[in-house]
Amino acid sequence: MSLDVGSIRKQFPIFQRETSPGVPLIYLDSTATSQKPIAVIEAMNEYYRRSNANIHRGVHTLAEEATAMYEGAREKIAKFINAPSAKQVIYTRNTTESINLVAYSWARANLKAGDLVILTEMEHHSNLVPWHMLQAERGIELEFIPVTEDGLLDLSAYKTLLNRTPKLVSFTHMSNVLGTINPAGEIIRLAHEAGAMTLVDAAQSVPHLKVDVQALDVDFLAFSAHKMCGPTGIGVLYGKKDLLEAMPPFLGGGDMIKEVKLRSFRANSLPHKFEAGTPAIAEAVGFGAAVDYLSSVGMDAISAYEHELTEYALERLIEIPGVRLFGPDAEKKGGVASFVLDSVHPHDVAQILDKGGIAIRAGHHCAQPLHEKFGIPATSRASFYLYNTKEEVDLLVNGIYKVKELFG
Amino acid sequence: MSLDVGSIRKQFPIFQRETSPGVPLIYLDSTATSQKPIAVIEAMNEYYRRSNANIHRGVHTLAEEATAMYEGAREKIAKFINAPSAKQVIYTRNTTESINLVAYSWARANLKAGDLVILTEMEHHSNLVPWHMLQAERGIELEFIPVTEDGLLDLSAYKTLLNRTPKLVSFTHMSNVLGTINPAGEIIRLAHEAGAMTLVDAAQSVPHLKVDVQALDVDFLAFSAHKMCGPTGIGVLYGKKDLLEAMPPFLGGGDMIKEVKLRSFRANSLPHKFEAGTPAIAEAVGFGAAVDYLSSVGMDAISAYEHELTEYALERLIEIPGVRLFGPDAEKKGGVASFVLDSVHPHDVAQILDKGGIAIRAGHHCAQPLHEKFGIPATSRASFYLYNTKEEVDLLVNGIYKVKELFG
Amino acid sequence: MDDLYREVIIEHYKNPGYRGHLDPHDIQFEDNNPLCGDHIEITIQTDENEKVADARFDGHGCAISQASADLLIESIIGKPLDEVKQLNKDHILEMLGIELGPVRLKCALLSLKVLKAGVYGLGEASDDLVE
Amino acid sequence: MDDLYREVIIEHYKNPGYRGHLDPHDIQFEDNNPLCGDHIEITIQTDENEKVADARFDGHGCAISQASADLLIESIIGKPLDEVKQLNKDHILEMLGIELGPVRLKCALLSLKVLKAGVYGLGEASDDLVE
Ligand SMILES: Cc1ncc(COP(=O)(O)O)c(C=O)c1O
Ligand SMILES: Cc1ncc(COP(=O)(O)O)c(C=O)c1O
Repeated sequence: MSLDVGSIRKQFPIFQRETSPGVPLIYLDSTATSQKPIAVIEAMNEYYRRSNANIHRGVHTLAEEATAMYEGAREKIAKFINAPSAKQVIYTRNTTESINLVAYSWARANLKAGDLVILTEMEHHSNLVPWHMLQAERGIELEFIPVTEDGLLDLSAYKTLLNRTPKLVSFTHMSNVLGTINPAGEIIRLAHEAGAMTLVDAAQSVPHLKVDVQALDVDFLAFSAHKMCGPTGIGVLYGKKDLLEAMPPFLGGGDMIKEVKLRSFRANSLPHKFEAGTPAIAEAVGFGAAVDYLSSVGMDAISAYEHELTEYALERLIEIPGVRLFGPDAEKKGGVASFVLDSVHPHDVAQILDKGGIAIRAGHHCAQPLHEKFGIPATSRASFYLYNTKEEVDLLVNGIYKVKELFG
Repeated sequence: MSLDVGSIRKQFPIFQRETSPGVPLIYLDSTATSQKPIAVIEAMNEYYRRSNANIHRGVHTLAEEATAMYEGAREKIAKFINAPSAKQVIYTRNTTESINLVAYSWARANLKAGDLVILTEMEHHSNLVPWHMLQAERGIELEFIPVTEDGLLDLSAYKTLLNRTPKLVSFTHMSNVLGTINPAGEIIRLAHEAGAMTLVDAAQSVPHLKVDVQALDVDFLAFSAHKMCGPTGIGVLYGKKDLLEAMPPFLGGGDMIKEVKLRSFRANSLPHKFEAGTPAIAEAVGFGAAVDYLSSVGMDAISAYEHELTEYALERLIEIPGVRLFGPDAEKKGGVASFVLDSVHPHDVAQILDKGGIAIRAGHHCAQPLHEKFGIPATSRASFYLYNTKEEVDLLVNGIYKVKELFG
Repeated sequence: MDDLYREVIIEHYKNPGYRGHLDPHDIQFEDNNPLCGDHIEITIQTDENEKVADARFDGHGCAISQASADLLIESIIGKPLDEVKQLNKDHILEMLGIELGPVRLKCALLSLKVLKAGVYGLGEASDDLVE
Repeated sequence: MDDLYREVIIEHYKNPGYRGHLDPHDIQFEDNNPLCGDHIEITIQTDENEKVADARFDGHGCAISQASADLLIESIIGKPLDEVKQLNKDHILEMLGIELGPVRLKCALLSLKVLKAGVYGLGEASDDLVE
């Protein structure tokens, strides 16, 4: 393992806390949201203490500093995903709003009744509900790339669906339940060959893998800061320039305009066209610091370390009698281990583990259709990030044995 | 003056800063965004250091703490505006998104071609552009309550407009340029008598006045945390319960659902129906702390102090030869002084003042139509909040004399 | 751990006394907790005095939701419907004897919500019933 | 204060040497800065060697935008159009001799943007021209 996890953990103040007296925190819920390093917390702190001002239209020192910090973060994020230009990085609240932006602006301008959008059976609700809404409103059609028993996308079924000339293929880069890392490059290439646009839900990939939007040739890509060591309240929609430029605005208001008359307006240029009102300024600054932090550790090192940890976790978990794991082998997945345990309900598993300071998530993880597919209402999910350790995996396994005992 | 401004200023770390060596900050731009007291900065800090987790669906300790903090802040905010229930407080990014939410959800479900929406000539772009967009999409009609020469709404013209049975009257409670405090209660009462719904843009009023949504009997009310000592990235839409319940969802995704199937969903109950995806959790916590802070100082005391300060500022400014002030007398306005100075462009005024550490704003302040009405492209605007002093007003006045000298 | 999963909960979860379905019944209602898929159905037979003559619950879910349902049914048999209508969340929490966070509270209160919606004869169960 | 509003700026703002409008002209373009309402029009007469024979600017706005325009016009007279096409923001900043934040930079570069859009014969002026 090339990561110095000991010193990484020291960067995260939360690991000094105990969940109850004498019980240290074992945080295995980074897929829901990650913890924040001191550099991110301090960047926002410092922003509020020294430079806080509204941006863009101010000529005073604070406004200029705030603008430079806000736009500087955009440059960093653009570089992090290898976007050709920072203008193609639109700040949103989160992955969910990014996808909705595409659904409201691009899709309503480009899709009509009968047009096909391809999704997958492993989508997060954020990449389902916006399309359900558009289906109800517009009569678009939805089809789903099936998930196989071992948690992979069925690409041959996908190829068959492509014969129906979809207008958009929108899919998750990495499943937040199965951990499956989908072959995004190939899915996008095939979509383009069939004449479809592509949207990648990168909520789980950008935090954990090196993602290069130009190498992927993806049309739209959405992710959230809070899952990648950054603050809540900010996310990104990346888009190809010509697409973003051709799209109508989404929210109307200050900053997204070039000119406003009493009865009409002209929209601003990118990226401002899509950023209406006072944005999440401190959060952008924190996002920039998060990207700096992840870059300084190194995304390849993070992926490799998580892979090793996941491999170990899956090995240990599968040993436990009564544990059923979901998703593919460690080879094909990120740091997520979802499981059910005999007849113990995941809520009970999670709550008993919590008594031991172990934070995992239980439920449908905003992927109800996927759970329905596997015939279960809920799973328990442990997930890993750069600050987790094998010792924590061992504690998780011990905890699960205790659950079994209690319910035995 | 009943405020102890000296000790209030000590609560705001930014006032320790100098804009350049030896030049302390004189912040007169709170209408754009307010500064943050230590209690707000620390609340978020503490959240990230101790309790950070994703909310609602988590059963572990951190998730429960985070959920309690996020929902607890909602209760505080509801109390602050006297909302009947915290369920009627929807978190958004800012005032702008709150207004867009009404325009997308309520208005698209309730307005058809030819339906009339009444706005005013003093609206911020945030309360113009969403309606321009709806006009273009739906063919609704827009009319505007005129602004008089002394910066007041022409209520007799409003009454005439009401004869045309508008569906919605949407107006600013307090102008961010003129400072005018509009008679919101009366405007709403008249609108209701004419059968119209009402939306109040309270971006400038909730931070500076005691606002009681039940006393106003307003249907929708929008405001932003960042203008009231709170963080960026969060705002609120308040709405009457029956209206919010009848409205279709706006953004689709996690948390706003009760149930998701592969091809359909059922929306969640209030307030979650309108909060899709991971929300601005830390920001809600900070917002709650801001409301606590303002309440501890007392909104009535804040209003009274600002009034005294504004009265003084207007007196001093009007003495300066070549200064033309906009808006009504101090009696009818909040802490905003917008002016032009001879033929010196506001950008030059602002930039030269900035050299002396004085931060004011110059431009159209996102109210271009209002500026057009007054026949000027831009104004200089000094604005005041609880932490400003008469000494700062004196420094502003001295600064303006220096500008005159340089351009004289 | 013991304070959270008190013996009474594990016991009622593993060996419920009132699991079942009454046919015929005078009152029937069911609902689920979308957060976790917990499901509860309650059936009630009433007598001529508007009292609960007999009752059963059915469904599946976590220990908290199932134990709460069993305890709740046990506690209402013989009670006047008017009294059942007054039951609130404290009733459940007292019987469980533990503290619960907001998510688990939903599990614990599902059966009460179902019960009250049924007794009131509502079309849909609302969280307001148990607040 | 002097470093920001150097004498040269105040001087060119108060007494511009190249304010006006050429008629006839070979190139004309105008645009405004929506942030502050600044407006600049530039008219150019070219000679047979594709050089700037004469030029003028017109418009209104802040000292920075108007002084920049005057300095810019002064600097291009006699220059080949090909050379004018290569001008970038450093050219303006050198002439002004001050540092500018992002907002004021837009004021300073408005005339260059208008000039380049005109010389390139574009339909619309884009910020990309001066980056
Ligand atoms: C009157 C008024 N309305 C709306 C807004 C928009 O607020 P925000 O930028 O926080 O969305 C502002 C802030 O500038 C304002 O002053
Ligand atoms: C795969 C995936 N997509 C989308 C989302 C939604 O992200 P957010 O809640 O930040 O909008 C998540 C997070 O839970 C996710 O895991």
